[in-house]
Amino acid sequence: MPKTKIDVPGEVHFLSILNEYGNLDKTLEPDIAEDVLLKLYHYLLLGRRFDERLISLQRQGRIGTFPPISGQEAAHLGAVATMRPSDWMVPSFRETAAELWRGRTLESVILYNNGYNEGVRIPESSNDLPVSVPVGSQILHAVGLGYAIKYRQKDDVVMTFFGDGATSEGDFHEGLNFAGVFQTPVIFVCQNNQWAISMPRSKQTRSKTLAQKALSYAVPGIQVDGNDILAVYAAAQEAVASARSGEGSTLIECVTYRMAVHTTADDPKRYRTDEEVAEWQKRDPLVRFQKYLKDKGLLTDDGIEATEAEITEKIQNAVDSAEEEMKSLGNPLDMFDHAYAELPPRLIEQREALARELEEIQKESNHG
Amino acid sequence: MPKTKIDVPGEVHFLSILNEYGNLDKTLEPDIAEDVLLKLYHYLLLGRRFDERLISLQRQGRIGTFPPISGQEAAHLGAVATMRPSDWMVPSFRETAAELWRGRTLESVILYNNGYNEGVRIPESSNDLPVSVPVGSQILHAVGLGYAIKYRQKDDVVMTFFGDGATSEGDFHEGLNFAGVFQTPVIFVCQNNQWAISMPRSKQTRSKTLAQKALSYAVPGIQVDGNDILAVYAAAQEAVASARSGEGSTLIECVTYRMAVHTTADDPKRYRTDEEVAEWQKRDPLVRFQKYLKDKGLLTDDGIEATEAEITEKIQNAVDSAEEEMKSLGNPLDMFDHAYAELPPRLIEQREALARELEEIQKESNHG
Amino acid sequence: MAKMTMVQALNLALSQEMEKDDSVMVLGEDVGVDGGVFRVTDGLIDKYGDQRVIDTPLAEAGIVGMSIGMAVYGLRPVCEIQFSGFSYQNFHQIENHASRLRWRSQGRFHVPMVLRTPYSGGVRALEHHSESREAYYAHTPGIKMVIPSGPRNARALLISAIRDPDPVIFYESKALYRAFREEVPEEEETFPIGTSQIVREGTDLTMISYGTMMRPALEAASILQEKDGVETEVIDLLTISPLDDALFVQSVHKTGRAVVIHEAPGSFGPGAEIVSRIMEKAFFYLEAPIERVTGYDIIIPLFSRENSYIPSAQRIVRAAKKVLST
Amino acid sequence: MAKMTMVQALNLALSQEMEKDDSVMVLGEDVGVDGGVFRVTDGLIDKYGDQRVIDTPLAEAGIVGMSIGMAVYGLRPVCEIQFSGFSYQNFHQIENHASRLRWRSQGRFHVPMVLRTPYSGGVRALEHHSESREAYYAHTPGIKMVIPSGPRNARALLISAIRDPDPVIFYESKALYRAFREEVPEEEETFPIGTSQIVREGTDLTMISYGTMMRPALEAASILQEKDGVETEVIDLLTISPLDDALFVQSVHKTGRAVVIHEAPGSFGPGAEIVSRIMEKAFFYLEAPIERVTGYDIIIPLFSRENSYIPSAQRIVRAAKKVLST
Ligand SMILES: Cc1ncc(C[n+]2csc(CCOP(=O)(O)OP(=O)(O)O)c2C)c(N)n1
Ligand SMILES: Cc1ncc(C[n+]2csc(CCOP(=O)(O)OP(=O)(O)O)c2C)c(N)n1
Ligand SMILES: [Mg+2]
Ligand SMILES: [Mg+2]
Repeated sequence: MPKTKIDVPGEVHFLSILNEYGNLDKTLEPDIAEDVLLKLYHYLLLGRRFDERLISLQRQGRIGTFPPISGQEAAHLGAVATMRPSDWMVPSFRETAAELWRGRTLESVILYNNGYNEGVRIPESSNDLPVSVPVGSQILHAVGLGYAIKYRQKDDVVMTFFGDGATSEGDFHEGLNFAGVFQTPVIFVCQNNQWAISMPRSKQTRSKTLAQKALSYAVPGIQVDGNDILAVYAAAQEAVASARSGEGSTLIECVTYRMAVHTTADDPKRYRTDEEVAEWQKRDPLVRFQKYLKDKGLLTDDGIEATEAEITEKIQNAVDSAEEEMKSLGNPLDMFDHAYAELPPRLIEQREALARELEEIQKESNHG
Repeated sequence: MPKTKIDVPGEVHFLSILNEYGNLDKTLEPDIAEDVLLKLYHYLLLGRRFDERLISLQRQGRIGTFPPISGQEAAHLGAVATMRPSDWMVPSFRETAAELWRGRTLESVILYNNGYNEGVRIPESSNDLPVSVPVGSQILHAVGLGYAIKYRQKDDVVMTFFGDGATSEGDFHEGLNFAGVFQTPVIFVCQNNQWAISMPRSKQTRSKTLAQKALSYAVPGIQVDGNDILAVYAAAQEAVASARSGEGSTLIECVTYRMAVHTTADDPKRYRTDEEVAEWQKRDPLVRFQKYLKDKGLLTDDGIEATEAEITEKIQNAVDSAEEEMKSLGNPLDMFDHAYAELPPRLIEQREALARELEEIQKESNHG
Repeated sequence: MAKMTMVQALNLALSQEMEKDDSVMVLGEDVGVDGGVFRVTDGLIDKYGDQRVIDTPLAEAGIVGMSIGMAVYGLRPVCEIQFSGFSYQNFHQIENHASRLRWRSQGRFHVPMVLRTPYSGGVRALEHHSESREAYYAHTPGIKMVIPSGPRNARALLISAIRDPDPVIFYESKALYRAFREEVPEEEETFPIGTSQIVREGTDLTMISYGTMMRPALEAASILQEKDGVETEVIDLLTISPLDDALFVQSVHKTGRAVVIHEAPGSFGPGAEIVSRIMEKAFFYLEAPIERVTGYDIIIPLFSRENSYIPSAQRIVRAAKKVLST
Repeated sequence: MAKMTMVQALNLALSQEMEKDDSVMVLGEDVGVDGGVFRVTDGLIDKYGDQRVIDTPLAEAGIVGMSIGMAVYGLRPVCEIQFSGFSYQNFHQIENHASRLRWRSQGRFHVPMVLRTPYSGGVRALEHHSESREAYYAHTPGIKMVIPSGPRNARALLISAIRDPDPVIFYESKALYRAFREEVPEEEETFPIGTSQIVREGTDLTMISYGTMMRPALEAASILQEKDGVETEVIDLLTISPLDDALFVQSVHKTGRAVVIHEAPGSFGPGAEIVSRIMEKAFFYLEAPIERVTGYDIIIPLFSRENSYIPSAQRIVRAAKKVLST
């Protein structure tokens, strides 16, 4: 049946700068200062090594279940590297390298992963929200922050992260729509790591890309090679600039891969093949960027070794100091902290009851 | 920054057959049997006149608040007219003419609008869900029904209705995505009547059309002139055929207008101009279709008068019999019906307590 | 002082707080141009502009999630959910975030937002427009649940809620919106959240209620006095959570008998907690089992039968007599 | 008979019901290929195919809304919400529809669905993975709320829930999933929803609990007997709503003393209703105020401190002694 075609505005592009063979498209190479490039390398490697160490700590029972990031370091680091400290980061739970870049300490990650709330002590100077486990829910907070920034006529921006699975949640839809309507300075970064636990990207939605979903909200959408830190950086830089200058939001889909388990409680062998993982390992963002820096003459084998050594020490120190700190965190009464600005009477009663109980246990064990 | 353009599949078209001046695009004219055309006319007019009568009943305090449909009759009638009785209709709350077409009685509408549950007595033979007030929530039920039909290898389809405002709800997004993923035989009909209470379509989303939102889910989307019953019919017919043959869902955006109040509790003067309403009155779906039928020689002025008379009587009879029926619906104990398949002990206690209370009141009033 | 309906008093509270503090924002469906479907936000958009009085798209999780972000930034959003029956669409944002961002960030962030929403029946409303579900919120750690009972306390409590550093769910009784007028002083008045009030003194029986049910409760108290000379002490909770048990426990120490009244379904309702607190703190003073007068454990019926569902003064009197006769 | 964990017993129930009735369907996140994150649905996709064991996109309202539609059609969907902490995303579908479609359609349609979801702490889980919010559902008219306490009753109750004509929220204790094994007969076994059970007889004190807390409750009962010769009657509710008050009321008639135990926050928690029913139906038998031993009114802490939050046998013993000494 013949009909009039409607011109739907918006196009979706794919951006790749440094491909999986380490080949660079010179024409697209972003202009990043050398110290920033080296800092990016440091945090890429830190993210990877810290992940490995956390997995071993978890296997030893020294921390609890956690979601590794290996393979996705470039997708989130490249994005946050374009932000100022006063900008806001609204994370999901798989952006550890980005959080470290933004100033979160390794100790705090360890504490949190070992079930201590103290792991989410956020310094007054930081504008980063704590990790958010309920998938997609944080997206709306980013929009609220963006609205507030705009209302206060500040030029800060907000960057929020989520996975491919999160795009199926209602909150994603409501958030993107609000961002379109209110033209908030929010950058939506989707780490499409191909899997939502056992659900492959292809079954999460029939849409060809996730980036194109932005068009439903008249928000620009772009898909980038998420294992190419230069492409991620370039796309984010453009989105941040656009948001900062009052032109609203962008959705960036970073095509990447979760190389490790979903969390340490997960067994990926149940749903994906070793071949698939091996295929993606060839596209490792770290290897690629290392080659780039070497080609550029910014990094030598010695330099790599020195960075590795520095990072090993940094991690070891963090593990030591976190485990030291945990010894002093034993007081169960602290669970009543931060429930409300002021503890209501019933909670005072409950806290006192627990205090008495703890005292009695203490007495009993003294006499026992 | 140069990037590779991604070919996003799917186009969005606009369909109009009988334009607002009553001019027909002969090449697109759907092939509808004469008796169906006349039946459509009957229900268009019934919808309009019943609405008018309900408004007057409401003003007289004989029913409660309700949402009129005037102006939107074609948008929902044209759609359901393409379905079989065994197909499923999952309504929102502004499709009264379609419900009547599908077999709901005028009495039941009156009872429901006057606060009697008995107004949602649905015959065993009917596959229509009751109206759904929580905006957008019913969309997901349609998808579940569609999944079940497919699982049972039946060739029935499901048609669900919602407004422009509903497209902002998370349930819309989750429903369309599920429909895309599971390829369910569901036709999503959005009655874009330009307003969600006081919120104009332009502020509900920055998207140019609502139809294009379907592309995010790899579902075909089409926009039609919702005041053109031939266009609505043609688009729905194609969508129904496609769903019935196993090709999944379609989103149809019917561009229409709510000519009356949102509900009888609403005052549209607060948010829209008389000029806007007048502008849309010119595009009245009823006038247009009447002209079409006259041009076709199917309807004469006498025929119109006869239909009016028939409808007036039908409505009057319904009002009379509904008001008669209400007299016998006074028993408060009936509120416990249909809470569960079997009344649990606590509800039996509560029901008995109310029964005793009613008895006592009875006694007191006998003695008072 | 002017005589105001609750709608007007709430409007006054919002307007005065917005005037005084530019971090106070109003958002929701139809709150701007339309002034809210009950007109509580009427005229605010003219006074404070559409940046501060925000007509949002139709998405409750969006409204609440956005409010959380605004509150984290340091604003004081007052969002409206058009009817409490549609606040389950945003329930995860309350449960997963609003209630616990202070705790989740170890005090770095907090969520000074208010969620206003009309509750309860009695106004011949549509399906899903008459529910009372304060128990959900009262059971949720990290939030406060407030229900005023008249124009003056509604105005004072709303100001306190806006200034509260933690999230407050603010239920407004549709049945009371325009039911009566009260003197409401022009000058600012607050009322401490977490504090209940004796609204009628008595020695024979304690009645505990809140919101819409205060009127039938007080009516029942009058009937009991007039017909039977019973002196009823009537307590208006005002805040459901944190629950001010001190006042009603003290009252029961004196009267030894109590009736708890609410419109929400009885089972697992707010009344159960009140009964339990009395059990815990005044058991040995009790002369008779406490009676609960509540909605039944069913969906509140469509409006033609809602009057038989909603506790009436007569039903309360009957329960009181039962308590008194034991 | 085979010795099974609760995970295995639940899997058996699902598999046998699917075998017997092709209208039984399983859907949710990761329930198919992965077999569920706790493996409750392990292997079902191989036996019954991906049309009946449906891996859904990541959207809880989608899962529950779709289940409602399937149930209306006449199927018997058993959906899984991966953790109860993410069931608020679908709360509106339960509140607005699942609970009331029977009523809303005057009996023409009904919603025979089961929503399975793991609840409670004690397994060193992540944030938002350890909550207990059965009170929300217990207070919601039109649904049933079931919580088994061991492999055998879990299996029997799940079968009954699947066959139930009304929607059932089925909370599964993560802490009990693999905590112990029980003999579970191969042949079909059901257990009537709405019925509680005496699991230990006694004359001095009644303990009422369910789910995860049955183990510390029973342990406390043993300690009390061994150390103090106290004979405790322990009741396992199994169904929270509709609440079977007859059994515990009868028990309190005999013992005159009661302790109610749950992991959910105390205030406005399920225990309050139990206390209130006893107040209503056994007041004159009570010799001491009932004690509630519950989680505190805060978010359950991250796992390093959760053991101090979750009621322990010791805490229950202490409460029991208080009740016994009055
Ligand atoms: C609302 C919600 N539902 C379910 C879960 C359980 N869950 C945790 S992560 C996850 C998959 C997330 O997939 P994706 O968004 O792609 O992020 P990824 O884990 O791949 O980084 C699920 C289902 C959750 N945390 N929140
Ligand atoms: C979830 C939900 N939120 C809010 C409302 C209150 N409400 C009823 S109709 C309506 C506007 C609906 O707009 P639209 O979807 O365009 O449908 P229309 O009324 O125009 O037919 C609103 C906000 C509701 N019924 N349900
Ligand atoms: Mg993923
Ligand atoms: Mg509309």
